[in-house]
Amino acid sequence: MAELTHDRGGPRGRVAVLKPQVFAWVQDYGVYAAVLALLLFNVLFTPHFLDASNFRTQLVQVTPIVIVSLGMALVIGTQGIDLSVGSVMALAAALVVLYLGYGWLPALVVAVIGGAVVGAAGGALVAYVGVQPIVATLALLVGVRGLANVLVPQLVEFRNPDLIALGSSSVAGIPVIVLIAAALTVIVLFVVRRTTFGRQVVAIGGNRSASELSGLPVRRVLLLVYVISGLLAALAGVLATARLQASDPTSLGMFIELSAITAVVVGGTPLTGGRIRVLSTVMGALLMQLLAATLIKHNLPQSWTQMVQAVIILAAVYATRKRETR
Amino acid sequence: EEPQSAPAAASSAGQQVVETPSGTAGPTCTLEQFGGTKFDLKTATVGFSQSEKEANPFRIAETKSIKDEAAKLGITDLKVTNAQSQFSKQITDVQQLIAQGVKLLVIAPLNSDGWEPVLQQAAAKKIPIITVDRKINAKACSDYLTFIGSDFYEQGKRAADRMIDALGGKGKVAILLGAPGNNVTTERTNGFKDRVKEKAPEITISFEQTGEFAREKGQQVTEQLIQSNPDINGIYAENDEMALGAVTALKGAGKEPGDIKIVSVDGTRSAVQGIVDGWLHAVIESNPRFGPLAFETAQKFLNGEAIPDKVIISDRDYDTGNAKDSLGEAY
Amino acid sequence: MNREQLSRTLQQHGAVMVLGTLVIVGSLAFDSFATPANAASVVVSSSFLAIIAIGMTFVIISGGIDLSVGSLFVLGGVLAAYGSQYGMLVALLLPLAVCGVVGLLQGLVIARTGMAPFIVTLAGLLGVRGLMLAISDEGATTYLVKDRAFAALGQGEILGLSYPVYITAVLALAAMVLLQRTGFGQNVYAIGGNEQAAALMGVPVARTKVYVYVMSALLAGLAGALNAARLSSGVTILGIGLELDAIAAVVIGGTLLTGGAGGITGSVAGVLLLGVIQSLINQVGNLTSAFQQVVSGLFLALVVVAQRLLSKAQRLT
Amino acid sequence: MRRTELEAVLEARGVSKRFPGVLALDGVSLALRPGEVHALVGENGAGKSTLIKVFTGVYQPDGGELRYQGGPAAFGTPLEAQRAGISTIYQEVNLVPMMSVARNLLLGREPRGRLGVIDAAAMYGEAERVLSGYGVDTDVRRPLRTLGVGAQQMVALARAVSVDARVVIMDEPTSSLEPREVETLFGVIRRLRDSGIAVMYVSHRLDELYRVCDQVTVLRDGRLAHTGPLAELERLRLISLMLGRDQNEVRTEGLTSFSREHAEGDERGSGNGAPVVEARGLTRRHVLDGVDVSVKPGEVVGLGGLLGAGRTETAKAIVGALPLDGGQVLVAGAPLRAGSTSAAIRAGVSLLPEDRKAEGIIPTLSVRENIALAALPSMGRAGVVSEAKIDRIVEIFMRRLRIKAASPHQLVSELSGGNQQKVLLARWLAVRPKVLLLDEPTRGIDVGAKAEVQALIDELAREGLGVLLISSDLEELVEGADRILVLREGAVVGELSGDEVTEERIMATIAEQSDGRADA
Ligand SMILES: Nc1ncnc2c1ncn2[C@@H]1O[C@H](COP(=O)(O)OP(=O)(O)OP(=O)(O)O)[C@@H](O)[C@H]1O
Ligand SMILES: Nc1ncnc2c1ncn2[C@@H]1O[C@H](COP(=O)(O)OP(=O)(O)OP(=O)(O)O)[C@@H](O)[C@H]1O
Ligand SMILES: [Mg+2]
Ligand SMILES: [Mg+2]
Repeated sequence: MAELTHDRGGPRGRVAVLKPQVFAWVQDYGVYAAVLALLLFNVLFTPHFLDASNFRTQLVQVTPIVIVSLGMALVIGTQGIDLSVGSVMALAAALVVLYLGYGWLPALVVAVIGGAVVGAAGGALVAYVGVQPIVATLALLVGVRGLANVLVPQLVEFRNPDLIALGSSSVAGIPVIVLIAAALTVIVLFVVRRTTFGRQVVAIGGNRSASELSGLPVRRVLLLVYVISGLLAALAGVLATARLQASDPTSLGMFIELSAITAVVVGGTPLTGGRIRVLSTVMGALLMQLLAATLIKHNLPQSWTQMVQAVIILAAVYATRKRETR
Repeated sequence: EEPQSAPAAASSAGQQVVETPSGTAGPTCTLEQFGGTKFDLKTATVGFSQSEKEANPFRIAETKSIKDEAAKLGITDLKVTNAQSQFSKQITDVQQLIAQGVKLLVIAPLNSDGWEPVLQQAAAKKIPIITVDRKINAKACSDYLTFIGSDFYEQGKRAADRMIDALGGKGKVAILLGAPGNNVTTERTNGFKDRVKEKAPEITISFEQTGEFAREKGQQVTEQLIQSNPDINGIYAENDEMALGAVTALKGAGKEPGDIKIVSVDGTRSAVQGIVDGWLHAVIESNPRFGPLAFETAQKFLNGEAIPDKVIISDRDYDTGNAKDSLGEAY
Repeated sequence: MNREQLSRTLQQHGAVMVLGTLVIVGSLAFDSFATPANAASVVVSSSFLAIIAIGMTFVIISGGIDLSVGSLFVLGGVLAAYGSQYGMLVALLLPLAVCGVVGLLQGLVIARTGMAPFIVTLAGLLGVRGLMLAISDEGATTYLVKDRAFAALGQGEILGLSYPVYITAVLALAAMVLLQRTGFGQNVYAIGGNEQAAALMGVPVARTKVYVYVMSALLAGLAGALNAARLSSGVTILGIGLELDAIAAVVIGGTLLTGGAGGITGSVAGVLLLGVIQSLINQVGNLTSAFQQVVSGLFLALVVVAQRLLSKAQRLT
Repeated sequence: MRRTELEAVLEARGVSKRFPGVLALDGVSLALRPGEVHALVGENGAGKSTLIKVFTGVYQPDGGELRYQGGPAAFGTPLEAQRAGISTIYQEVNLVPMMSVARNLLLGREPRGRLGVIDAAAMYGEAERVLSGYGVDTDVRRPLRTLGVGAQQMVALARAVSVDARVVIMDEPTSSLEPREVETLFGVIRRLRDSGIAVMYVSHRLDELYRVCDQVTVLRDGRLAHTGPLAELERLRLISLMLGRDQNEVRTEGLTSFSREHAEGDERGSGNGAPVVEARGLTRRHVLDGVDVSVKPGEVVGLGGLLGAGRTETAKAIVGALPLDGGQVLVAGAPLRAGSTSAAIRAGVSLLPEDRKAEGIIPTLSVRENIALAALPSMGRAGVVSEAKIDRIVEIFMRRLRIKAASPHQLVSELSGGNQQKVLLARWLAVRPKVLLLDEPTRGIDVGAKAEVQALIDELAREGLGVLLISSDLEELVEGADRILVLREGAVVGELSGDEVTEERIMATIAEQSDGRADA
């Protein structure tokens, strides 16, 4: 393709000005820069920040948000939104302890299937009934958390060593759940970049009626996207439960949908769909995690924490926003 | 392996014990003073408005206690609403209970202020209101009947005593705060801080962050905390869930039981077990079993007897000395 | 009325019809449901959400979204209660001024930088709640309403309904006229329908957007102030998740989240629907909290599906 | 000619505009005088729309100067330009689809009643009155999107002209209009000119230019190629200026491809063999009334008719994009699953849609992704796409259709209208269809490209592809089609083939039927 560019564009096709490029770079990689800046601040001003265990803590804590955000990025790519992820995490937490008697793996499978079913319900409402994604998944947000609480009315501690190990053991010093999140990131990246499905997702988000006329299986793709989101959320719920060593359907995943959406958007994926940035989404989640950690470590009161978060979110998105050509 | 869930309280054990009426007799209230009319509790519609989801041991035990006692007394028409932690919803819930013709209201308020519209409506219909576990800021015996519950400020003070005790009067302490804006958070914090200032000026409170009364948040905040403040000596958690989250965090960081002294409030079974295991130092109880006392008070009132304007229950505390034996009584 | 007009009417009034059905079913099922007292409690408690939903309707029709309303609601209440010690006027103007400024900032950022409204107002949600915590000593201080006249604004009654209901009705009517019968309203629809085209057609896009967010913030602040008057205090734990309720009400009311279509009547019906669902659950009176959530989730799904099917004849999204 | 001595009302002096990767305008100067109709022509991507947008404040120029009414001008927004008296019809219909026709027409100047509130009844009355002057008779309360593209264009036109303007700019206003509508438009333009208003007129239809324009400015690759009176400019010379090629070269290469093929006689496979696609009794209430269409391999079937006759609907119904009340589509004798475009595409039937912006391009994706979109299932294995395969296809089609883009990775939304259309054609050719339904395939395409597309259609037909050609350009229809079906009000009212295929016969068939109906 490179050759094509040259012989086609001619002298006029290659007018590259430096300044716009810098802007473009900031727009594309602003979130990386922000993460670096925050790291630098912490290295300078936060005691004990450079300990290996500190990085482990941050990575472990961000894992559920990263996993949920991956699914959210796909959904947002189709111009949708999935508010039900937090409740799906809760449902997964409930299912995993209910079926723990059969061993951790069957329990995990049941939990993930549960998540997929919820995703399918939301996806069906969106794709086949034509309900707007925000309300369809809002109904699930309310109902599924209730369902989780019906199944497991209160926090349940468990002693299953395998599940506990899943949450707390490490391989080569890297926690297992972090490795899982990394693997999922790679898979989603592959799906988005290299598969037909990934292309279809962004095409549908970019222009639904054009996609329909181009013969794309629009409804099926939409359904599948929500199923994947539910599936990933359920997995996140199981991992969070393993780490907590207790199933807490009441508060697990509360408001995580907002964190996930923030991570996706801070990473530069537009809410208007048609574009998905996987790695930047992970960076967005890391940014929000580091920010929260910084504010906690410096013991800011809640009021300040929230105001600072507001400002940083605005600044990060401002840097990565799409500029109008004028 | 069997998941171990905390079973609900055995019905007779751990019953609430009243602290005040025998001692300092405050102002009292009679049916006549209140201006109501007598009715039969058994056949009347009784409303109970719960504030939070029955999803933590305290709320579960509380709702269960009210329902069980009502059943025991033969009250057939008990209507229960749940505000799901939304204060506006609780106001509406109670108003709708009134609209359904309840004769007696038992309310577990989510917040102490902001009850004006409910109080007005109830007063117009002369419906007696008993508030449990949290106070309503209004006039007893006219706006509402009476309050039954613990003294949260006192709980904070007692937690401080335990902490001072554990640290020998000096050290660095972190507080895991409850949900911001919540009366319980405020009072448990103030009680703790006031007491520490008064009795152990050498203890510094170097860290206070909200864990929103949830185990996971407690764990996350503690992980950050012990990273950046490895020299912390004690953690005061404003409820058991956050304390248990802190325990998980400490375990994950390779700490041993007792390295960091944890004191918390509530008295759930898991927390008492935590004392037995050596992870928690002490737990101040906050007893949720309001059913018997609430209906007893109501019955007395209807019988024309004078009842106190507030019934403060005496909460016990758990420590290594009594934890093992008291496990059965914890909720 | 031809088929097309009929389906358009259904689309616009689907929520009203679902509401009617639900009320009828509710009255048949429960004796104490259709009583004046219960109806009053639904209407009164819905009025605050309705005020917010009116503002949200404008925002959503313009193609945006406002997540900050829940925080503005609680901030408005706290400020009103605080201001009430200086009298009625301050109690009303202080929250309106502060919330108006917040709305103005949000509107300016959205209109001038082209950042997604979702994110800007999400920052607003966080920032405004932080501000509220800052002025209330991390939520520990609850200011009480001292001014009698101001309290009466929230508590006074005519015909068994308190003043906020009438205020809401007036606001809703004014909003309808504004939306349907003024140039501003037309501009809001045009921006939501096709922003680029609207700009080329000479619509002052930026200014209209700013107005819309200011309006939404003002209404949220007003609702908060009226609620503080009703409760006689500036309760600090209010408004969490309120933005989702408002959005749900507006969308159930038939307004398209993608902008360009919708109306006030639907939003008000949507708010009442949410209120009626809650009331029906309370009528049952012995569901556990978990089941209550399941039921309200199912109800919500049912309502949106019904609303959607009613309007399906008219292919929109 | 008559008024060249007058001072320019709107003027560009050495204006430049740069987009990332492209210099869209390079020192262009143009003067527009009162009472003249000024044609702006050039190939796709020459910079015509960009120049217009610079004039009207949509873009800010990077260099040069704009002058309006004798003074320097800098419009920050379209609103400012509009307020100053410059009224514009943009290339893509730029109205608000979900708002009613009346509100679109009168947005910003609705009739007011008491209290300054909009008077709805007066608004609808006014809208009906204005639109009937443009031959659009419709319920003005309907959402605009329920109208066909042509009718929408007329609304946009009516909107732009009915304001009090000194300058009216029209960017390809006739690209989706019928001959009848074009006449209406020309009437309007002449009225404007006679009242001293300056009109700038962009079109790829050269005959139109010679009919209404006085002056012409030719752009090529963002630079000024020529400006002067149009009448003095021979048609062939104009084309050579646009293409930047020698006049003789243009002459020998020829411009229309259809006509030559026809002259050589029908050697295409028309007439023999079974129909590859056959639609029977397509019916949808108020829209289609038992339409039968069949296309044989190698045959080009034209669909004629006035605006709103149901041509677009017929095409959509065939590919299953329009729910039907009755009727059936057979591909090679086997019935097609109703309501599924992907089934149709798999069976070899594809539709190039009429509304490029709403139903064609995916604006967030690159040229490359847009081309590959429909062919994706065949571009890889087990759901994993083969980038190499895509690159190959994309390169072939970008070259064959001469798509002008900075690179295959440029966003398709940044291409000029004509090049977007070529991208869509490439998308459909990449799936190797048996039958291609083309709805206004040359709309907004420049002379050069138009010829290429037409040649392509011919070539494809010769290779055995069946084509259903919908075009509002009667000449194109007549030259391109072997057989023409004439539609009116959703029904086939006539079929012309062989020698009957002439513009006169088509017009007559439409008129005949109208008269017949009028009598009944
Ligand atoms: N927003 C944009 N971003 C980047 N490039 C653009 C943008 N708009 C136009 N261009 C480029 O500028 C050049 C001129 O485009 P323009 O739309 O003015 O062409 P045009 O003469 O109107 O063509 P057509 O006849 O096809 O409409 C093209 O190369 C196009 O790709
Ligand atoms: N001049 C008009 N006045 C009113 N309504 C019109 C007009 N033209 C089209 N419409 C409406 O648009 C609808 C769609 O027409 P359709 O697009 O099928 O027509 P078409 O034959 O493809 O013409 P074109 O594509 O050139 O607009 C018609 O059903 C009709 O209701
Ligand atoms: Mg153009
Ligand atoms: Mg058409």
